[in-house]
Amino acid sequence: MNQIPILIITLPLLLTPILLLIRKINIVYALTLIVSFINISLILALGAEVYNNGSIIYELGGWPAPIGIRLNADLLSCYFLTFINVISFLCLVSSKDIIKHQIHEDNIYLFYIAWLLCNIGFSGIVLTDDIFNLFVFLEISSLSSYFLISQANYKGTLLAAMQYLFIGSIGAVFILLAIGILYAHTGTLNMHDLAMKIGQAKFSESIVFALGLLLAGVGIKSALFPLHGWLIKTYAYAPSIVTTYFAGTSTKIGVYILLRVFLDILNSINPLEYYGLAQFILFISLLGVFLSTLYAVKQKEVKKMLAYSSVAQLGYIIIAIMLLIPDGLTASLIHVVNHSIIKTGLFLIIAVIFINNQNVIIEDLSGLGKKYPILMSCFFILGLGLIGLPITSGFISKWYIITAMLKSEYWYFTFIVLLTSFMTLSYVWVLIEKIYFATNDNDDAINNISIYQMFCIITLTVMTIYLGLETSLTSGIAENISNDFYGVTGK
Amino acid sequence: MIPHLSFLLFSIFLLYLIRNKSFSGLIHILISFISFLFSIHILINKNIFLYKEVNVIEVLENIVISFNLDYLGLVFLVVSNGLWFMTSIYTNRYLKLNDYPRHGKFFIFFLISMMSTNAIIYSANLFTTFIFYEILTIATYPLVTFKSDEKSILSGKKYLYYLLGTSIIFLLPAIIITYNVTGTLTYTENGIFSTHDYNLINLLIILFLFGVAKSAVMPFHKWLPTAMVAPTPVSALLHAVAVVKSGVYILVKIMIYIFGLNVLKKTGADLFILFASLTIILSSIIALKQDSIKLRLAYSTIGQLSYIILGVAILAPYSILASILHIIFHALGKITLFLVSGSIATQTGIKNVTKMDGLSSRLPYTCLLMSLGAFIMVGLPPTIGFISKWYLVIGIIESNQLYLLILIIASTILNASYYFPLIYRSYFMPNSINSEIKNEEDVQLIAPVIIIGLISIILFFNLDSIIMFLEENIILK
Amino acid sequence: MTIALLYILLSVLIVISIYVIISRNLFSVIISTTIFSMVCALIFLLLDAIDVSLTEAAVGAGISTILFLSTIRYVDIIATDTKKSTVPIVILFFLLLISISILIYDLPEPGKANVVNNSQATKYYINNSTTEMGVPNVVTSVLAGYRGFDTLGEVIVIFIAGISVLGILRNTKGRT
Amino acid sequence: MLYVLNMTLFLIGLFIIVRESNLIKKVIGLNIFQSSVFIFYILISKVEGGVPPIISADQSIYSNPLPHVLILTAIVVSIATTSLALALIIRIKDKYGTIEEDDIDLG
Amino acid sequence: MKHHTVLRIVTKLIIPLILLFGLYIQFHGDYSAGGGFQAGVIIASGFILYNIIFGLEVGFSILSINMTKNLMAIGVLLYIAVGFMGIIQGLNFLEYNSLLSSSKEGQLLGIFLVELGVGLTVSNVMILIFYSFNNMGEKL
Repeated sequence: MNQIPILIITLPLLLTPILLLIRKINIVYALTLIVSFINISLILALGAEVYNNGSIIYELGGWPAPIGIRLNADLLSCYFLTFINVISFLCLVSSKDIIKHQIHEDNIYLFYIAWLLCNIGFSGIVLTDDIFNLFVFLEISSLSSYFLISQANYKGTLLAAMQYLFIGSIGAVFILLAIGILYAHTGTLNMHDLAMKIGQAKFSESIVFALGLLLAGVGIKSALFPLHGWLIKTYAYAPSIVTTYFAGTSTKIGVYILLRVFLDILNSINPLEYYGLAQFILFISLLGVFLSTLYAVKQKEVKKMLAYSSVAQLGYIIIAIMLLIPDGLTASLIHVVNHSIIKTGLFLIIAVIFINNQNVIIEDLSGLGKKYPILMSCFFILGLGLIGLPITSGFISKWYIITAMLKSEYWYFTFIVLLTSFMTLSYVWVLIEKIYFATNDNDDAINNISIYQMFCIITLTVMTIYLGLETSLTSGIAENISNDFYGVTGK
Repeated sequence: MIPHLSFLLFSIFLLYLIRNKSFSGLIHILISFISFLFSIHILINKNIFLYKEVNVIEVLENIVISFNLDYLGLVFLVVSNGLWFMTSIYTNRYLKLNDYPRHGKFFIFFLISMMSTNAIIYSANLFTTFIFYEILTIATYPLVTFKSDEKSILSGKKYLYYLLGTSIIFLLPAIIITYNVTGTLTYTENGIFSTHDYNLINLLIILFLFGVAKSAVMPFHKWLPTAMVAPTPVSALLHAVAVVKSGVYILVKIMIYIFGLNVLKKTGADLFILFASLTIILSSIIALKQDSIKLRLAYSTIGQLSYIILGVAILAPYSILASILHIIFHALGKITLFLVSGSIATQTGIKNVTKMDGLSSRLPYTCLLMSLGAFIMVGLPPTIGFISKWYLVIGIIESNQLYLLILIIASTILNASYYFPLIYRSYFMPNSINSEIKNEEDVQLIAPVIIIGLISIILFFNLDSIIMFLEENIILK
Repeated sequence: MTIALLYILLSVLIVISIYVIISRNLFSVIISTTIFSMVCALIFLLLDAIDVSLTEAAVGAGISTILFLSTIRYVDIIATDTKKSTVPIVILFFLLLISISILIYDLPEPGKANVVNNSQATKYYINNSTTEMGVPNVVTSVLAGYRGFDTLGEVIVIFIAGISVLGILRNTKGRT
Repeated sequence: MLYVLNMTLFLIGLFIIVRESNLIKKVIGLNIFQSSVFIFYILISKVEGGVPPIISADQSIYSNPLPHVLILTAIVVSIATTSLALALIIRIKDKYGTIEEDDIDLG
Repeated sequence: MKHHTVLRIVTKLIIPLILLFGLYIQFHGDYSAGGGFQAGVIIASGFILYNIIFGLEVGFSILSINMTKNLMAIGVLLYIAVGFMGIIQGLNFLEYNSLLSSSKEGQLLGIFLVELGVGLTVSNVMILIFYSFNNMGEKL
């Protein structure tokens, strides 16, 4: 039996207690890197396998579906696994010099353990086929992320971690109760089984209640407007490398759960069409996109600006999903990856330059164009990607999103989306102008960017351009996935 | 075609490697000259090069970055590259005289913008055009903000917001709608639209007209005057030839090869005509009030561009011929005027019309050229400007939309009334600045302008060949 | 009988939680939480969940009380009243309660949830636990056997809790 | 009807988290919140006339063991969350000098 | 509280019983209520009681912080190792059948080991948390 799916979870898991026994920073760092690299190669192998021979089922303890827990690696899982782990690896590579400044040295090995566990949580969520197991992994990732966030030494850090803990736990409990109700109606926890039984079970109001709870919980996890408050604080006050990591991954996990639960498990009762739920969410997130872009334009702190832009971009993703057509799903999947790469790159650049700044205001960017020419050209390109100009991956996702919206004939909404992307231009350009034209009065010494960090940033930039020109990796797979979801026979 | 582009691409890196003040200008001249040779080469054996589509990369399903050259493109190609060569000589000298810093950077971005202009000319479908349209915008931004003082940064921002904003909000959806309706974006004879859905076509017309803001059709024209803070060569080549002309060029191609004349004939291109005529009149009226020479020229550019659009929108063979001719002629005339104004500013520091009194005594050749350019703009015989206007009138009569004649006449009068003050003051007004009568011309500055002027005069006297060429290759097709 | 007792106990829980709302003295709040846990344990016992009840007793009444008490050593014992306006929230929650009560009305009565309790998995566990595993306590066999992966996750969670508390509380004095 | 009481508990817990300013009381609210869900699970696991799911010869009807297992896991999660939250509270007191959320200003 | 004689005596009497009860819960979990988690908590609370009465220093002398870290790591390792045994023997993760000759024995052993790992981890984590809460990390 193919052991790869379980290895992806258990290999890092096996490492974590060993790291706790070792406690030597350098060894811990090296081992972490090695294992996450092995993980990436495993995931690529799995992806190739799944792409060619269809999804892989792995029964834990050899117990069949409803009795035991099993993993199910399908195309969607591999799609998310790949970019999440790649981003985690890149962040880990460039993390060493940064966290030396931001985290107490005795905590560094704990930090890496928690990082690994958080990533394990993500992988587990994506891979598992058991809805309660999904909750467990959700908690694993959440708890470790509370710890990761709390490790910075900024003014608002502890409060941010605390509030994230409360809101996150509320979301988790919502999901837990929803699972309970679904279980009460179907008597099973396995996703496939549930998907089948929920169709046979007679419609009842409590299922609607469960849907509401699920929506709230997932909305919290994926910072769905207006539940995005935690995201801003978290991104602003977490250790900058953690911000970089979460910007690419954590909210995307929320999106994954949304897709998995609403479009896959509950598909047979197509929940999003109760009382025009989809249109409602669409409208709300459109409002969210508009407002958060507005906030981003008004922001003076760079991290918060990027955080608000993340909320807006997630809004695009949700909008595209809620169109409930295959093109919309394709668009959202493409944008998930592209936005992760772009946003990670931007945050990473900020992180490596401002290693020990409390909060980075726009003025701090003055005159960086001369100090770090290469970094800043990367920043420029990624910024263009965020705006969505041609030959960057952002353009591709925008193309797909607008196509989908036009196909479902939301003319005015399309116009608003275009307007917001123009506003994106305006706030990105404020940064660009600062970088290239403003002269910095305080010429503090250039902190040397290590070759590894350089490598990571350049990799992300190159990815952005590559995915803007050669889209078979993103759109090709995304189209397959959405065709599977909507049962369209492959084109 | 591909060698040409790749040569330009390579030379960008070359320039990047040698950011040396002294001879980067010379290298730039050389590059432009070679590029000019390329275009001439393509012109000479056009049978080999034309209509050979080259696919570079397939980005989305049957959306390909691909290049392909047609006669219309060929004309514009030769014109822009030739003028680029001339301007590069001028530029090199100009930067030295006004001792701007960072020559290397300037030439790099200048080169990038010219490359993307060429790419726009070569591009075989709307998608490719769009990509290089955006690149052109971004590449010209550093040139507009080249002085990097408050004013230039502010106007640079305005420039960017206008061009990128319109392209994001109007052009992109227009392209996507086109793609969704027709399933292709390739420029094809007689257009790609089979539908005659009146609303759809008109919506698209509006979107394209506003989306291609580089063609400076009102109300999205304000970027052009603000872009005048850039050094004169930039205003001359980019904002009188390369950028704005590529905007117009794109619109023309959209009208002919995307909508197709037949579709437009059925649904009518009235919207084009409407906005174009409005722009013509309004811009001339605004130009009257401008005192700064460059601004006056800029507004005149806006008006002239709309002539070209109008010419095509009339949809009569001769009017289309007129607009193609006007692409060439206006380029020649306007670049002359800009370069002249630049050299005036350089040598005497005069930037305003009211200070031009008695300039002819100081800069005789310059003023001669200036009056030549003005004549072309107004369209008086014996200058080529007259020819294009002539054919435009023929086209109007031919498509009996006679009310447009009034427009033409009115605008001609307006043009005259804001161009003649330049000539009048410089020749017949007493010299306010009591400087001794002597010739302060700078040879390197004035030589390329003289050449351009000569070319325009020569052109006037053997037009037949060109018109024949255009007629048999474009109009009668 | 059981049902009636359940009603009483749940009402007791509600009373305790209302007391938690109004009381400002953290110590008494914490002690009342301990009682809360004990009552929960009792409910679980009534509903045949002996393992859960044992756990709730050990955790809720034991460890978490200890943790709370060791925490309030560091903080002021009296909680100041919140500045947030209460009435609108209360009204909102009443509306929520009403709507939820309407929604969940069709859930199966306790003891009659046949869909769940005759489900394939449950039957399998009860029939095969002894034969396959030789473990009479089905909860244990499911916990460590059939759904061992969940338990692994549970261990990881507690592991995270350990390292997190360690890392968060490490030399508090040093970092301000 | 039991479920209604249960949901009342649920909402009271939520209410405490939302409204309270004192962090420790928030944590206690969180505990109540979670406990209500635990009770829900156990409620649906009860089988009429059943006994605790420990197999013995003279018994045939057992309550459903699966929710018990799930709730064991959930209780572990809740205690983990609680301890983490309390640790954070100690640090917050140490850093901001108060554990009243309203009084903490990041100025 | 070192000077409360009564407390000391009673504690000395109680703690062995608590630990014994914990062990019973641990190892008798297969046949009656209880299992690794509950046992871990109970043992931990016994030890914590000891600490409360006799002071942390004594506690540290018995079970140092590093020791607790190691033990909790070992507990997790034990669990994962049992899981990997299945993979090594060509079966699935967490498959106990072939731990011993007969599959039933294997399952029993697997469950026993797993519960042991859980108990070890939980008890040590609880003790570690108690330590951390009560000496504000001077010695952590």
